[in-house]
Amino acid sequence: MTTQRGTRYYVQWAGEERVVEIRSAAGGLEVLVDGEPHPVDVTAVEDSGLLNMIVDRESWTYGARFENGAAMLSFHDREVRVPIEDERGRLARLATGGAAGGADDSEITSVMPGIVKEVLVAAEEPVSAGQPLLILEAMKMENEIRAPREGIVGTVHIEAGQAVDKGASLVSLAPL
Amino acid sequence: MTTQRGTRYYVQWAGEERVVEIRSAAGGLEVLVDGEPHPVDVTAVEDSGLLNMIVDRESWTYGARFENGAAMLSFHDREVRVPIEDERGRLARLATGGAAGGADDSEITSVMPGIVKEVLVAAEEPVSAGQPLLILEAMKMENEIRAPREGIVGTVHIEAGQAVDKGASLVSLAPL
Amino acid sequence: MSAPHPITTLLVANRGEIAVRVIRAAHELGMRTVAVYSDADRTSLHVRMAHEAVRLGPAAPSESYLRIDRILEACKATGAQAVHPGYGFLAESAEFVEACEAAGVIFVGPSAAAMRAMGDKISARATVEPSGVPVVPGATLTEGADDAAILATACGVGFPQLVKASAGGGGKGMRLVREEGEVLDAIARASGEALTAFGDGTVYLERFIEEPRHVEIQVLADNHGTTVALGERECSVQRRHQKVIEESPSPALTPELRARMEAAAVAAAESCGYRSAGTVEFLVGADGGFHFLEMNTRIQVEHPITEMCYRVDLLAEQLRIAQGLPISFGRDVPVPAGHAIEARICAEDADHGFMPSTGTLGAVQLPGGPGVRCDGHVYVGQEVGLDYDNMLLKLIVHADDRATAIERMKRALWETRLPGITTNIPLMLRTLDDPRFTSGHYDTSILEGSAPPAEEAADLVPVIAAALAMHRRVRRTHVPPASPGTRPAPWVQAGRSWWNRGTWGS
Amino acid sequence: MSAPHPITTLLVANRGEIAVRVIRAAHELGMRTVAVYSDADRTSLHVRMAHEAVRLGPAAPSESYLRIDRILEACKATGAQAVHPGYGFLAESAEFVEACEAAGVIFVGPSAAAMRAMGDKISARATVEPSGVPVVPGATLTEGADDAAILATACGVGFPQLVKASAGGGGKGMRLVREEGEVLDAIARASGEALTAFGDGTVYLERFIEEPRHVEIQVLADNHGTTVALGERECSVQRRHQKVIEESPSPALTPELRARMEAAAVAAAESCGYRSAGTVEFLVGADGGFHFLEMNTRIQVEHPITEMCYRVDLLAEQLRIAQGLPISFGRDVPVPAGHAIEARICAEDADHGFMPSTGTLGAVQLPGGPGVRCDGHVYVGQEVGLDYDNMLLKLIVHADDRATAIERMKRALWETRLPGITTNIPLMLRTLDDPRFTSGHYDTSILEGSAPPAEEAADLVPVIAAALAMHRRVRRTHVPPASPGTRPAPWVQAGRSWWNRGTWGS
Repeated sequence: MTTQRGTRYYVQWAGEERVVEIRSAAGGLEVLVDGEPHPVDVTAVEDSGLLNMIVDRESWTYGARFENGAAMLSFHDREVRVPIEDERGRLARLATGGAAGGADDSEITSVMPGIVKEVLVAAEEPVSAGQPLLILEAMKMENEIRAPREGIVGTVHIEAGQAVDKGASLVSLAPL
Repeated sequence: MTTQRGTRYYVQWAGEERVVEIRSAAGGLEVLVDGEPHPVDVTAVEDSGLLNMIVDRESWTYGARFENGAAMLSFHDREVRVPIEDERGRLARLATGGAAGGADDSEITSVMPGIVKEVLVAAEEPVSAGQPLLILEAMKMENEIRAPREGIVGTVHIEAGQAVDKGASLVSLAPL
Repeated sequence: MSAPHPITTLLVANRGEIAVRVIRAAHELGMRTVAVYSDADRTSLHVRMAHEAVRLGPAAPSESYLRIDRILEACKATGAQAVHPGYGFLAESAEFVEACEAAGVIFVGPSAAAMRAMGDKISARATVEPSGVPVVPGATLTEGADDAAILATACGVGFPQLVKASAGGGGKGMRLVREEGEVLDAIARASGEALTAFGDGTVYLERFIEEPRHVEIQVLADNHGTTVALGERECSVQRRHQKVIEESPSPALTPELRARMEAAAVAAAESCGYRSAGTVEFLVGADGGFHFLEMNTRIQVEHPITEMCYRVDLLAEQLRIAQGLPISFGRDVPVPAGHAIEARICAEDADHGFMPSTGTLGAVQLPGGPGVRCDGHVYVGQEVGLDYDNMLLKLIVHADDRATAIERMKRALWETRLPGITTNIPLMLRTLDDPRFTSGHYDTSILEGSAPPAEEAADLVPVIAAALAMHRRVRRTHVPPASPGTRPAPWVQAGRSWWNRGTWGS
Repeated sequence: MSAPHPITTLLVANRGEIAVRVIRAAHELGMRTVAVYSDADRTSLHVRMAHEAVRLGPAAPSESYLRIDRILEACKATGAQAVHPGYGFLAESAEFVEACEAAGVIFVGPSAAAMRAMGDKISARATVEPSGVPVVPGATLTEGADDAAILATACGVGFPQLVKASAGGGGKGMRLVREEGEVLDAIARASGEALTAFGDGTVYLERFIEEPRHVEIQVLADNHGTTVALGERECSVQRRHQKVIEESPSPALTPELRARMEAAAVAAAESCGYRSAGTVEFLVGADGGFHFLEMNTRIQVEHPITEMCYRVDLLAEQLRIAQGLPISFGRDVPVPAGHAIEARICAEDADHGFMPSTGTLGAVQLPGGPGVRCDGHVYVGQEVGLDYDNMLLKLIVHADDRATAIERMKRALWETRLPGITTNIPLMLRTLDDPRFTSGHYDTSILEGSAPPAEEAADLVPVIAAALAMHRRVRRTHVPPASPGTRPAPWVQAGRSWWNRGTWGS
């Protein structure tokens, strides 16, 4: 059995970078996290958009979508955002000098159409994770748009009173 | 408003043929059964394979698939087989002299793999709707394969002891 | 007993889960049902479940579910003898009740007069107070009263108390007074502020209920002189005055307190000549005192927890009463048993400012098994939009005791999958594990500051899950489920055999 | 009370709905669960619900769910202290119980000895008869007995009676004898035929139960000397000895008869030193006489109807008993209330010879609302194959009375959608409307000859539905649901406005 080098993924989690290598060796599929092997069996449930993985014998079912350089994973009891890039993505980003976590990762976008009621931050202001950035009125309710992580506000794309569409860029956020 | 001639469908139901015309007039969609108009609003439920129609104000949800020249419709409380053809299909069939209800309609096929335990009919035998034609062993159970309608047995394609695959022709059935 | 006003066809003037709930009750009673719908709800479950369906108009409620004229036209067109309003929309519109009456259509609910009497807090308070229903003590102090009169009035209201401007709002001139010694100073300042702000120095004193619990009593009243109470629902888990989790019985009530609150609720209902199902809401203080808050003249969202404990069908009772029949059990209210909890599953991202979540529902998976009830309107392919309330599903559980009911609810939440949107299920699970909730010592502030758990570096599950999902996407590999006759894609097969080797040594 | 033999991790040695049911109970008790699966079940619900999952082997039960060695290896690998066998597969294998014992793993069920004692009808009969449990009267007649002895034996058995060859089977030499006058002739012929066919003229006489009803009693027994009965389940709606609809209480039992049958069931369980949940099956004749048929030493498919009436959790009780704890309610069996019905939804075409139906489940829609429980293992995207039992879902309803329960079940069946396969739901709906069922006067023959209703020419719904479905297919038109921001395809919009014009005149 020859050991081929597998595909590498760079994952940001809990403030650390993990290198996950998925290897198709002759005898099977191997998943290594920072070089440590983990027995994995993964399968998709047809028509359901769900994946089930049995990892270290534990059974996990989750949905996954990709957005702004991160995997949005929904487990039974939590939704988590996991920045991830593959080798090609990483090389491309390093070549252009982009920030970690994907080129678009710095843009906070609107998840729904609404009207900006109030802008709570200004350019170059440092913000902590969870800090309200602006208030968006939608569905007759005022919704606080919060910072997904700590960082420094780059551009503020909107102003109070402005109507925004779903997906519109609101604020850009650079790493601290 | 000009009244265009719509698309016609020929439907066999309860021993009678109904002509359904679906018309896209300037002001709307019309459904006529043997010339009688019926107010219809139909919509598909996304990703579900189901249709909902509101006809004469009644709400009906059903699944539909097509098999051997017939629509297999599943309503909440019944599954029905409705032979149907459009104009092109009817013209093609008349040109080739085929039997009503679609060219393949005469073949009784196996819905699952199994072993033929017993053949209960012979060629040229008249059978009534629901009459057992043969016994197929599958899933450790003996299953009676019955005639979907009355007719005369044409060819018996199988014999006792024979293994059959799903979809295999078992018996052909000609109209009485 | 044959019904004096039989209903054979019922129109349901609502949408979402309550329309589905009404249709279920009506079908069990052998009624034919008529759904109404807006354009946004054409494929909704209530449209598909009802025997007939009539379009009302565009999505906006003002053009559809609030159109009294269209609803009554639909009754006429379908021959519906009665209309059930559900909750929300026209459920508490006395105007609608009167329009139904004028059109000869039975409104399944109370009279317009009862609805108006309970329609706002001031008239409700005036209606129930003569019947001895305890209201939050309060009194008005006009400008220029002398100190002795002020002190007498303030002590009559009791402490702690809030002093607020009668004319104003928004906290202007509001003061919290904890004891008699603070009264004169506080009132002088409040009155002054009120005068400056509103040109009127009149202030209103109201007892301040500390750590209030929100407890409501279910009542049923028929046209045969029977009004009964069916215990309480504890509704203190709230966010922005929206109830999120309810339970029955309340962990805070003693049998004696329950009996007094039930008597007060029946008195409140009788004070306005109430008919049908209704709910009397109370604030219960940390001291065990209770005070009338308001009466909801409709079926409540959280009615199923009462149904689970009492084994009654409140919707069926409403439909019986509307036909002129007595309550099925008369005054012999069933003895409640066990404990019930309801969780409202909403399309929202509770961890990011409770933003509403929109999308198309994929493979819906609802929980089942013993003691679990699902009242929802979700279906595969459903477009969850922003047109209406974002509540998709009510999960209700019942068990012998509160601890088992909590475990059952956690189990049910864990089973529920609504892919395609974000829901408040993670918040629900955290709340059910909150020591304040499990101990039963919680108040309406319990949800404040609830935050998702921190990411833990030792937890590799999200790391591996993200990499596998990306690997699958990058490779564009379709991974079929293992099934007879289907050959698994090589990488799945490979992973499996690798794993088998690693684990089983075979 | 802390458990003498605590179970913190439970392995579930089964699949399908019962594996899901066991996992639900275990999770509510705070246990960690381990699923096992065959290749055909890789994406199954029980695998996804359990905390851990271990592959057993290929789809064939002999290579997966019947592999005692692999199951015990999985217990060891996962640290599971106990294994729940569900029903079917290894649930009644005394060999498995012994293997568990040898491996130091708790088997959630009775002892191997009790299982063996009840393992076949003859040993079960021999075990329970000394305890006074009524068995079907019977006697063996050896060749050459004189007429007086024959008549005495036959009258002892009672009439009507079946005469059958002791050595044989398949109806050879079988005779139905209705009265004493027919005895000698029938036995002479039967004995002669038996001698010819099997070389042995010995015959067995057995009382023939006419219009039998199949009624079973639920028992629970713990290790603290308590054995209790929890009423009956009526299981007379059967097809080929497969139960299809069950209900509790039985419409045929009086309280006096129920009490006698419960006492007999407890005696039967005690006669073999039974522990855990078990079921004693009886045949009840048209005359009200009851006779022991067999004991099922496992949880039954239809256990939920007992759970609904008694508000108990039989799986939780099993898991308590297995840990050495007493039954949670001891001898104080809860008072049952109301009426429960279960319908087994199977993937089969009941109108065409009950052919199993296979396919992929599309948009699954399960029923909800009051009094409805779903115990199933269905999910969107599920491949329904031929590897295992074709039961997909058990619908269970509970209501105050039998008539309401029937209406509720019809409502629940009407709501259920399992697109992609054919189910027996239409047969269920017909059966629930059958006057024999609604009157309660039915026996195990009720399903014979049930046929779908005839097509009616006046019913244009299928005609229009077929044409619209074909029109949609022919035009390849994607018809999106109406939703904000989505513009309906022109033909839908057109149809809607046409209809509006036609109906509303607007």
